[in-house]
Amino acid sequence: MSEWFPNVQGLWSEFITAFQQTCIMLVWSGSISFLGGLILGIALVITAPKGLCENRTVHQILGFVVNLFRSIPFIILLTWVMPVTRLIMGTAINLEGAIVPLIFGTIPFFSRQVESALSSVPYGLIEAARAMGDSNWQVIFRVYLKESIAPLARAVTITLVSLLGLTAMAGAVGSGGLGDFAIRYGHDRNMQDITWLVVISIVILVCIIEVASQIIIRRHTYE
Amino acid sequence: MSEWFPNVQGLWSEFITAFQQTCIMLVWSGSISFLGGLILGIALVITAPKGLCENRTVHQILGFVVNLFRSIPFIILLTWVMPVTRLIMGTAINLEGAIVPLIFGTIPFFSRQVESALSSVPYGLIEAARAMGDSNWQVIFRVYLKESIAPLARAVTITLVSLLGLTAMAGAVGSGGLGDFAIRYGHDRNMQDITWLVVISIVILVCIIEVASQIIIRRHTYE
Amino acid sequence: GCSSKTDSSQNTADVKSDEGSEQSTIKLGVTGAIYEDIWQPAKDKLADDGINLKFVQFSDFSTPNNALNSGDIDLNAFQHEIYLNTEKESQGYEIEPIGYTFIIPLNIYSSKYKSLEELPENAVIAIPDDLTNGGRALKVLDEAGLIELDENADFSPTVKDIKSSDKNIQIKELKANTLPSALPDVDAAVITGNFALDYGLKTEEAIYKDQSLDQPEYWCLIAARSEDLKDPDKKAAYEEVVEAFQQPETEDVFNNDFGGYFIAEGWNE
Amino acid sequence: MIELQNISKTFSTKSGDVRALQNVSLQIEDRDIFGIIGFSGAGKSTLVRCINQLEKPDQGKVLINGQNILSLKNRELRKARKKIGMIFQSFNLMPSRTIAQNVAYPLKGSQLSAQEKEERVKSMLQLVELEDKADARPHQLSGGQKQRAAIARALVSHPDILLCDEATSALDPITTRGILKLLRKVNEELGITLVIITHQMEVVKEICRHAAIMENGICIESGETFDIFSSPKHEVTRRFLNTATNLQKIDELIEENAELTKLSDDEILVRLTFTNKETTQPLLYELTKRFDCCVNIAFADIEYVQGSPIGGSVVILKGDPEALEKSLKFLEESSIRVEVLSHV
Amino acid sequence: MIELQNISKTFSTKSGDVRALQNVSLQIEDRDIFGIIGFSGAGKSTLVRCINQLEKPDQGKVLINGQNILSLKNRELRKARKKIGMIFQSFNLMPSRTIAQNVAYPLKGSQLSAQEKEERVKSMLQLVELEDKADARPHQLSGGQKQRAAIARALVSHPDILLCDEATSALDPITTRGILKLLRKVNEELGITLVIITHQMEVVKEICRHAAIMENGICIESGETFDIFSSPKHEVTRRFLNTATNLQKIDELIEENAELTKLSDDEILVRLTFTNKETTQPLLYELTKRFDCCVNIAFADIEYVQGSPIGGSVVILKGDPEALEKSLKFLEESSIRVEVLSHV
Ligand SMILES: Nc1ncnc2c1ncn2[C@@H]1O[C@H](COP(=O)(O)OP(=O)(O)OP(=O)(O)O)[C@@H](O)[C@H]1O
Ligand SMILES: Nc1ncnc2c1ncn2[C@@H]1O[C@H](COP(=O)(O)OP(=O)(O)OP(=O)(O)O)[C@@H](O)[C@H]1O
Ligand SMILES: [Mg+2]
Ligand SMILES: [Mg+2]
Repeated sequence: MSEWFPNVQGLWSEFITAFQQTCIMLVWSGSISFLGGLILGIALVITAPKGLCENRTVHQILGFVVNLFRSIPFIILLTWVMPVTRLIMGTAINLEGAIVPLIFGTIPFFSRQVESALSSVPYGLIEAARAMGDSNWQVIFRVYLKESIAPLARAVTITLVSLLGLTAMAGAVGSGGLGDFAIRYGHDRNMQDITWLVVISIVILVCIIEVASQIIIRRHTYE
Repeated sequence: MSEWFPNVQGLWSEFITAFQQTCIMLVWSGSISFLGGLILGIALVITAPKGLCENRTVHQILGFVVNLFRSIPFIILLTWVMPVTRLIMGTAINLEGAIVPLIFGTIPFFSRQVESALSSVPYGLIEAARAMGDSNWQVIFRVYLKESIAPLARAVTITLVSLLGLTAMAGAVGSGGLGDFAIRYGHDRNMQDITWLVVISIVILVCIIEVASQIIIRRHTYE
Repeated sequence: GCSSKTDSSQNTADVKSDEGSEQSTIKLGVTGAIYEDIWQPAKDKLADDGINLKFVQFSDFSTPNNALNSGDIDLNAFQHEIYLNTEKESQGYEIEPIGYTFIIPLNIYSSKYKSLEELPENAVIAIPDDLTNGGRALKVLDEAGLIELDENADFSPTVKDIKSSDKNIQIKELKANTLPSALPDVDAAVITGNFALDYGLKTEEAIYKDQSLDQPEYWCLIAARSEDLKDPDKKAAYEEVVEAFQQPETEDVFNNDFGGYFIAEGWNE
Repeated sequence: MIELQNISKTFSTKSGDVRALQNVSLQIEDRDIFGIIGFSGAGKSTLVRCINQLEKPDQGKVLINGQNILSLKNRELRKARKKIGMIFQSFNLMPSRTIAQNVAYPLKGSQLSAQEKEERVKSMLQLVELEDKADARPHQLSGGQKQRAAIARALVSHPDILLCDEATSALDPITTRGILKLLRKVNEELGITLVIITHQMEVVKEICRHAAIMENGICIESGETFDIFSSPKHEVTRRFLNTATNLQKIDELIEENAELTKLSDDEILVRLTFTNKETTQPLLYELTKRFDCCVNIAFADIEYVQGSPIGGSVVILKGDPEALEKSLKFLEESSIRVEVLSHV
Repeated sequence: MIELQNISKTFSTKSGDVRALQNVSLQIEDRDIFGIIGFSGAGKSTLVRCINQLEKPDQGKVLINGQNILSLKNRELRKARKKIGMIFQSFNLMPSRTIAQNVAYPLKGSQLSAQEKEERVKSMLQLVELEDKADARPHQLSGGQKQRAAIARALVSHPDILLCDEATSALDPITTRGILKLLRKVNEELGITLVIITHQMEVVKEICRHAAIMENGICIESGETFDIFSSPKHEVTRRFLNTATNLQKIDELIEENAELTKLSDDEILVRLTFTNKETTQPLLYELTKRFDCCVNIAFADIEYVQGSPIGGSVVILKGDPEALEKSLKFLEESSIRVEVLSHV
């Protein structure tokens, strides 16, 4: 063990901390982005041409905002949202400081994924729901969301993994986390064993996410 | 102009270069990743349970490889693939050096998107094609790909924008590009006008991509 | 021969090295836009001598050495000796310094307090999270009497090497280029001079000024591949580069454009 | 009452405009069972989709109980729709829900208690004989089972109006009968107005009180089913009704010069069709009795609808020329349509 | 020849196993037109899908021209499938292709030149009367138009075998006739074997030479269509056939105690059904002539199939008791099934 992983022993407790930090970032910014992205994605879909509340202007504005935020390199976004972060979290550094920019970085991405997932719901089902007198809200919850659980699960998976990638960059504001740990020790100090340790643990995280999503997808695929 | 953008004039030619570099990275790694991701995505779909060439082992191995590569923080990936890059491109730095890691970073991402897009093709169509005696290849090209042009266009858009984000990090190996330009001048040197210039030009790029994909999507949405 | 001195030599950007023996390109790896400014006088001078100095920008500290060792670039100039040695040791690179460039002071800044004494108990002080500057920042803190480092620590100490601190100082490691933006979130920060400069922090505002500018281990240097140095032609060319940098015009740039944040050191060694 | 006034609808496509509905006007009384028949592509589905506003007509008004549904606010429209059930031609069941959940779908937000809802769903499933598929998903059902689930879903909320777009096309005839009985029952007991698009003439005959025939986006004929069946005004209508009897088959046989149509000298082939409600005399008996004319039935399709015969027969009359002549004359006087198809 | 030997298929679902096919054996001759009828959910679609291997049976063999299709390599299976056309119950047209492209789909890789293909597609579209929809996409078509496009697609490659899963269910009766004519034509001229699942008894009567009846995954009866229609062995079969005639309606009327069934003293209500091919005498004429019995037809559904009458009638016989008795006796001797439904 210590032969193959010479540096691990000394850094074990830091590794554990990093792991926890990653989990915290994932959970917090993941769940908030989930909500935000879902709302934004739904808004994109229903305001689209032929959508439930077709509205060209709103659709284009939303689309532009999403594109704008997706266009800002994450490192720059990290600094740009600092004032907002401070306002919300009291500080712009540490874990707390990382969550806001992570959310800003993830919501636009996830909303596009949601848009894509919801677009796969057959139009006939929307029509059926409307014919049965469903309100737009009901169509959203009872048809759009319910019928696209499988593609949504895929979207969540892709987004979580991308978020994991962003957390590595959030190290810039001192959030810690696995990615940052790997960069600082494994990469910058060339401790290959640390890099491997981190990559393996991220792979495990990713595989857990993937397996969970596969289960959901299989349960919600009907054909 | 020079009042609002005091630094732009002096850096205009570098900005142009950075823009070109970004375009080159986008085009090259984009198109290669497109092919690679498409192939990998198709492989994921057809080897999945109930797929055309159902094969649990291959599916899981492919899935794992994709997860593995998605799990490596991009900065680390950049260094890790350097030997491969040198083998292929002769050098591991500059634009040439960036393209290989960008491809490695993008293919797994895009392949998941492709998997998701192809999964939206109704099973009945696959069945119909098989009943008409189509070979697996034909089913892939004539049904899976043809019937999922709209979701594939969405996937390509999302991937291109993510790739644009990665190119900002590829600056680590001296690739240049808009993102790196913005970080070097706008962020590190606190030249806000440069950051804005870059963000605006990336937004324009993103919007062009988005509009093109919207056109394709609208043309290929049938309901 | 002579004809190449007309148009093409003026255009320094894209001249290829195979255009006669007098015209050669030297690729210099650097990490940040600022280097292009401070190297500009040297670049001009070298151009007159038929050497095209080409900058390769890296945004990460570990790639320039990797690229140099493998021959992707000819020289790099971004690190100090401690970092170079660590890298050589861990990666087995065969590269060595051929001349010093400058040192950037690491001063302590604060947006909340006017002096070190005002720093409260449990004060949070941010330092750069990279190896190059992080260790040096700790030494600056040690020097300032805020912490005490283990004497047995490496030349590049880490947070673990802090033995004690008067005020139970909390160290926060952030990416060097985000430190100025994060200053409001901490009690104080050790900020690399170039970033301090660009974010409008003046030397005078520092609550503590870096005193260790005379330690050669922290002087930034120009590095070359050991193998290249065995080739007399190359060695001569590289020495010309060092010489071109170590000229008064460069110092003018330091003083005029960078308000004393770059200090020429070791030019005579 | 549902009133469609001058409804027009045109679809623009790349290869030109498709005028799916052209100035269609219809009145459907409360508690009526109204059939819509017509060629494939005639615009039947589009017309019915205008009633619940799934399709916005380019022109015209849709009045339901005097209220123009086209001018309703969203909220009111939703309320109106809750009172209009619909069975889609393509079923449109929700793939993610079980059959029971699909059937329960329209009950969301109703006043019923959870238990009442459950019971309602259960009884609906029983009515369409799908109790054993309650927990299956739509993709596990056969075509006809899906259709029955769609029927159950449309009926479960006891709507005032039920729009059926080929609601029995995927069902076997026995199940169809059952469903028709069910529809008639809900019509009679709950007073639901039924609008039924169908290709099955039996269905129209069986349950529709009124009917309309469409061709190329135009409503070419409408009225009481009996009137339409007994005396169709339009050529297309006639062709449709003919498919429901076998009396037209003889034409084909004649064309093919089949055995049956090879007559001897003293025979003629005659098609007799009832045209009004009054004919109840035993006609063929009279022929034999009065004129000693031998009657052999080749095809017959006679049915008593509300006490009157409808349909007719193709018969071979045999006898001496005089008897035949008299027979024909007698038949013509009995307000029966007589067509002499062939004689030597 | 298609031979299905002891095919079984069970679907496992959460709420238990569904035994969709149980030991079904069938033989379908080359160039035959074979009808499959049965209740919704009886397993008809599943059975037909076993023929081209879209469904893998759990047990049994599918032999096509003696070759077990279940043991074919992928490549051979594809080749075999190219010779088997299929019309799906749910059409399965490709949404991204125009109708012409959909129809041209199976021609990919065939020996035909581009021009020949185009002509073939064009002529198929003409046959199903969709020339004007050539450039439309499936979602722009009405239900029946989609079905016709699916028919054109299945026929365009001139397969050896055509599997039709309710190929005319969404079509109006006139178009259905046209399609049936077309199917009979391809059967006769191109020698295509047709396997037709249908709920429309007219379709079976019209074109099927052989038929099978399914119930609950079991094939309960099969044989020549005429035999099945004239003398159904199984109760379910009988019920199915009854739906195709109106002779059973009288039972309902009797139940309801309708006007028609209120007989006077000298009347009896009788149902007469032809049971074999030989009966060609003018029976009713004889009754009147011989026994002076007045015959009034209440319902009739008589058809000549291959020169023999099939179907029957419900008649009211009127006369003195003796005449009635003799009449009944006479009828019974004429190998006609006689059921006295009611007399006072
Ligand atoms: N979305 C659409 N875009 C273009 N044309 C359409 C669209 N929907 C329907 N049509 C056309 O309008 C006409 C009427 O269609 P409709 O579905 O009302 O026919 P239908 O009478 O219901 O036919 P069927 O009996 O085959 O279901 C058809 O010619 C059809 O092709
Ligand atoms: N994928 C499936 N999973 C579970 N059960 C299924 C599946 N497919 C079919 N079944 C069941 O198998 C039985 C036979 O289905 P099949 O589709 O063959 O019926 P069918 O005779 O074609 O009926 P219809 O006339 O209604 O189309 C039905 O009870 C159906 O619910
Ligand atoms: Mg229709
Ligand atoms: Mg079926």
